[in-house]
Amino acid sequence: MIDFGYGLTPSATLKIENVQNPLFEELHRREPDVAKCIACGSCTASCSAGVFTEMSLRRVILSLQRGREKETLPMLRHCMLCGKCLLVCPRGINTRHLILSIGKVYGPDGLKEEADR
Amino acid sequence: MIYQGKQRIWSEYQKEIPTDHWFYVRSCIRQSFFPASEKTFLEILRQRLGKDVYETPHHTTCGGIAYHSEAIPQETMMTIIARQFALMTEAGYENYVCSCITSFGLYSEVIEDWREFPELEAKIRENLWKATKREFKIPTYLAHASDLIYKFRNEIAEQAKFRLVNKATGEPLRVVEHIGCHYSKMFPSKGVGGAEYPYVLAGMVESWGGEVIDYPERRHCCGFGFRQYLVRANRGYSVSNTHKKFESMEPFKPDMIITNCPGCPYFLDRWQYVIAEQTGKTYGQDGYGIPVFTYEEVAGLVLGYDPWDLGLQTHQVAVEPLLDKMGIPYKPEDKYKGLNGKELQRPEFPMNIKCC
Amino acid sequence: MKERILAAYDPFVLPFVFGMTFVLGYCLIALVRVLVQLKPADRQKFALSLITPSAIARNVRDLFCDCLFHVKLWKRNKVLGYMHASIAFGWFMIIVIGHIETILYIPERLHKLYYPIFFRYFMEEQNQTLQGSFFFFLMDFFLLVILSGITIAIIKRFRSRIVGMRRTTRLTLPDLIGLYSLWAIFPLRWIAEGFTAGVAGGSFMTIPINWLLRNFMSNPQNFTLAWWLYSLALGTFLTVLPFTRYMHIPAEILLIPMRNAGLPVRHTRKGFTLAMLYACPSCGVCIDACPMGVQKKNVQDATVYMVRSLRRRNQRRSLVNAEKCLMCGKCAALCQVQLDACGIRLAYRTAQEKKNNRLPADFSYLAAVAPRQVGEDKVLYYAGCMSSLTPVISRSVQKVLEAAGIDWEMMDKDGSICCGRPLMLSGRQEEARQLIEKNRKLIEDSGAQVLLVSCAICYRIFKEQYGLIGVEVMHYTEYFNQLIAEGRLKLENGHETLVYHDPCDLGRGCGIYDAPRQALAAVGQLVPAPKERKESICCGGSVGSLTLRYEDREPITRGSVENLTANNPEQIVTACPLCLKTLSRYAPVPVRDFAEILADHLEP
Amino acid sequence: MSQNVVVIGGGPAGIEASRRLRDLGYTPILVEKQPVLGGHLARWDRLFPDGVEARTVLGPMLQDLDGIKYFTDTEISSINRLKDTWVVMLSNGLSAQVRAILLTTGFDLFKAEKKEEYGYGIYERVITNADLEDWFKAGAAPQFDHVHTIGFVHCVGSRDEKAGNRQCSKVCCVTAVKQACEFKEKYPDVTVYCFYMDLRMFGRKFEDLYLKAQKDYGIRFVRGRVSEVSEDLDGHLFVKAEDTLFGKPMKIKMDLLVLMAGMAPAAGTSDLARMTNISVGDDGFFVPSSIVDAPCSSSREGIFFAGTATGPKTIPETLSEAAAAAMAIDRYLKTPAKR
Repeated sequence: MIDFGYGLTPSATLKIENVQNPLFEELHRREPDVAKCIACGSCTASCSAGVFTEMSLRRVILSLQRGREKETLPMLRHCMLCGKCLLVCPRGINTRHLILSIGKVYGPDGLKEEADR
Repeated sequence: MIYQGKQRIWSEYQKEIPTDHWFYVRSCIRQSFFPASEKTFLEILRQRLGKDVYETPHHTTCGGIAYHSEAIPQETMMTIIARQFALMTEAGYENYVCSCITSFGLYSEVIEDWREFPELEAKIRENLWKATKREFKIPTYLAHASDLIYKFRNEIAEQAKFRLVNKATGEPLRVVEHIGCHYSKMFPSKGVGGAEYPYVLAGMVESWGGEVIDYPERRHCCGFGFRQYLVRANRGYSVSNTHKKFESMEPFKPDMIITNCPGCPYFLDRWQYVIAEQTGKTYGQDGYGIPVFTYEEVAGLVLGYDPWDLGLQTHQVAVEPLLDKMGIPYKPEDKYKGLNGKELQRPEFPMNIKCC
Repeated sequence: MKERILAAYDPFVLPFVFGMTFVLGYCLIALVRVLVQLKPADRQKFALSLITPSAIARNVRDLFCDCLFHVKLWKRNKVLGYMHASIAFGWFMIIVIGHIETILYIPERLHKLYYPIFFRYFMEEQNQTLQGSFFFFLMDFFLLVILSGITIAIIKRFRSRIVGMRRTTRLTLPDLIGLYSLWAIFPLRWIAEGFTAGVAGGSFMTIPINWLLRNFMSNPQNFTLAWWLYSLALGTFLTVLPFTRYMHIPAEILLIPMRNAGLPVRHTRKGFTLAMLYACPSCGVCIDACPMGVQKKNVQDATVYMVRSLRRRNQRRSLVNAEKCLMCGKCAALCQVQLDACGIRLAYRTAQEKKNNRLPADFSYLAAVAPRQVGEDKVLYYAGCMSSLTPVISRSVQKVLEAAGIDWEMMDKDGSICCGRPLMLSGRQEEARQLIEKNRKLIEDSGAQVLLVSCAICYRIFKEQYGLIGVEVMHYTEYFNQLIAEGRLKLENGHETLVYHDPCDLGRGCGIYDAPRQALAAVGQLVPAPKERKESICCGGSVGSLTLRYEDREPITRGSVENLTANNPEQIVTACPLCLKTLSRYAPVPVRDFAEILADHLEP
Repeated sequence: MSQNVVVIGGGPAGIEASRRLRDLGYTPILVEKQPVLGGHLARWDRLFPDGVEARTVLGPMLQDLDGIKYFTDTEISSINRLKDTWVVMLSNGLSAQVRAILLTTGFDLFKAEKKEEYGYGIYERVITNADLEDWFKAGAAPQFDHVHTIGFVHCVGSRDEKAGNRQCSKVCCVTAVKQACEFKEKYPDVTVYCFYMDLRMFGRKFEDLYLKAQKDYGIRFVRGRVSEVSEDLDGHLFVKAEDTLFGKPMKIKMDLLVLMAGMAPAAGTSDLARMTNISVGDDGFFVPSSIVDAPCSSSREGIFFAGTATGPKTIPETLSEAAAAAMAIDRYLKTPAKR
């Protein structure tokens, strides 16, 4: 292959051919309220960890829906589970349980085996 | 695809193209990219169709490359264009036809600007007078060279020796038509068929027997864009756009690509080589790329001109497979011979894309 | 006094002997398992406490008060208290007296397990002699005591409301067998001793029964039949005991010293927890106690069913129960056996997190947070995360401090590092430890003497987990009350009627009940709530519950508000941002923070 | 002989106003261009937010027309002012001299084919909200059976300078969510997307519908305007939009795309405006004398409006405005004509 000094840049477009997203479906099974999120950002605005880092629960939920969890899961690890997002969520989503469930469903190697649930 | 739907759109965007007496201006870079295109255009209009197409040696660039690369301000560009119109007025013509799409976009833009801001036109008139002591009139009709070929596509079809049909199977050739963005995206009403489904090239293809393919990225930019390819750091962005188009058209298995702009055929042709060398992937059949033509070259082929007279040997992607499909005779050994038959030696062939 | 049966043995004793050996064996194995499962340090601590005199005294006192006299239950519910005490103490005395008789009259039979129990059958005791009649009287007296307890138990079974219990626990099959056999034991004893009363001696219970059932008692075959039935009832009860709620009888004997030794709950099912699981009598007090009980569907998540699902290793039920609990501690506070319900559930959550969580926390960003220099003369005020959503609290605290002339510095003015308790309650202990370490360093490096906290949740973890050196942690209810006492805070009484809601972590958690009430008395007129102090009903907003949905919290809050406004106070006052926010959603009267109401009544 | 009132436009506004006028003792002359009364309402299957059948709303109105002279398939040839009356010439040769005209000309559905980049009329699998309502009314539609992924595109021909309508058409968001739920009810294992810019669920119980769509039907809302639609080899659609909340462009393969065509001004509005020389706003709808406190009266005496002739409205608003217009006409006719 010849090095031309420039190359193909990969497309940033999210290609959604088949819409199955098993990890998100498992998360939805554990915490159905995740579907109620209207991405208003109240959680991110009041986030305690958000003061010190770029933690944003809104972006995490969106990235999980789009199957791009790799980009935002490191950020979720800053969460102190203080519960402020739970208090301000206008949709009454149990954000703390959602974060705990994300920790169990996602993580480095994807879906855990159902057996030892 | 509901064909009538497209026809309905085309019917809304029909242009009344005058039939004769044209003042022709060339493109800055098309001769170097596709040498015979403009010569063929003039030959077809003058010899084959008997039209009056006047060309003055004094005309210059429209300033588009410099203007789009922000090398010259708008006023300078407008004064250059005013001088072009002055040449046309002095030659006694009113219909202005330009060979390059970027120019066509620029001329349309300038005329629109002058219509919207008459004081700007007055200023430019003054500039021209100060610089060259010339007066100019705004052309009554501005057309692009492909508009003319589109206008006379049926007359060309009548004199056609070959058709865009696969000789062996009798199937119409599957043709991807790529319209230069500056043709109708800036002023949809200025393009035959509007911006979404321009008919200028589709019309030619259909009247010459081919079948137009509508692939998803058909309106995506070919990747030319002065600012992209001029600067090496941006070239990656340019070739990625072309790559996106080829990835999208691949399942449709096109036989050829027809274009009407200086940049598109050049980049669609050359970037296939770069993509092949970088990724090892080619998009045509059995290791060849998809041949890319300007509309004049296609008209020339249909009218039976000798492929090497049309300058097809300067293409990066081999045209021979297509010529074989259309049944056009050619002498492979003459491919790399100069005008007087002098051997110019075969250039070094790329590794990943087959050439003839 | 002579032996009626020289062989001192009769086949009818076999069921009892079998039952007794079985239960003693089972308890012995269980004891060994519990002790083995203890961590070495805990085991040492426990052993040490068994030999230190003060601990021994406390153990004995508790054994008598809780195991025999059920003093805690008596204080809570007279009828239930008497029922338990009568059966427990009565039965204990029968056994003791049986042994005393054996020692006195026929010590050589003492080695026979069954002898003291069936003393009447084997010995011909005469009630004529002073000694004999005394023993007869004593035995019959305690028999009467037990029988009275049994009758209450029967009434309770069918009409629990009469006894003041709204809901009782669903009994399993073994429980039912144990229950009915327990009911059968003493009437059968009564009849059995009725026979011997006719032959040898009896007292005010056994003689009348002998007269009453004279035609039944006159037939000699019935004689051995009665004793067989009595022994069978005892045998069944004892055999089935380890698998029923009655396992709490032997288990509590072990639990009390372990608890007094201060052993921590480490595992969901082993060691100290296993002792607790055995010790749960399934009495159902925790069902009525649980604030979530307002919704019928939550009754299955009361602590008694948590114990049951843990004992049966039902992982699914245990997880749901453990994650839903509000961790308000009310069931643990009212539990007759003082089961650490929150501790067990927290241990379960911790195990779950350790096993299933694969996104470990990364608090490296905390390192960059620098301490805020405060110095001794300033009070370091830590408002906590929740208080940024209830600004009235921090604003009022500052107003009061200024009025009292106290110089202060707010630790988390621009963004707080969470105190760690919500994280700990979710089961992520080590991660909470990281927050605790960072906060502890920040507080100690600030040089402050007093750490003022306005949130009950933070206060509890600062008290229990932080181990701050040279810094006194004070909840603002304590601190302001102290300021009033010292006269540095002058308030005028507005005489509005107030009711004070005890936040779970402040009241039950840290035992602060009176400080807020004294302070409030200075600004308004306190009205009691039907259930308050240790029995205060959780506001429902607790971050302790992991899975409670927003819609399911509302009934809990409404239940709590209903209790608070029973004596229609004009205002509700509480001392925790979370309670403030949750109660004010549904309360018909204004809900105000402790500092807020103080700030409004400052003397100009 | 009771006074006549000409009502131009036989949609819900025209019918309701005519019934009210009749009840007030006037004889309304209802003129309808289409062969049948009912306007767009006749075409809808169920109405938001609770899914009540359009039939049950329109049916009773159509059965209560006695006392109303209505002419279908009839247009207005001319209107001229004669002292304090209007002379109205109808295309069926009739003419009427009345003191009051009520314009209930309604709206036209935006021609979705004008948004060429969405390919309505070019790709088989691109339909509009009206087509979907037709298919719902006709019961199960065969083409839906192999649909796995469907998308709803909001703001087609609304809030769009290029489409010539800067205004929001008000009802398409809630209609899209309603249709999405209806579709999901019929085909539970279909994945439904809604592409919106701002989801304007303004009315009562609309937010509940939105919550239900998310929670119970699992409809996926993408905040991003669809930019273009293309078709691949076997006819599936590729819909391009940016997920602006996540900041990434998306390309989703779909089997069906529903364009929520908005409300464009009715075709005949400019002619009628010219005849009666009342003004038309730059959005193409009639301009009431005051949009706040006199939405039913026009700048000219005796000319009144009701319904979507003066801008997008929901059905309840249209019906209440019809009643208001009838009252306004009644009050106007009762005041003695100034000499």
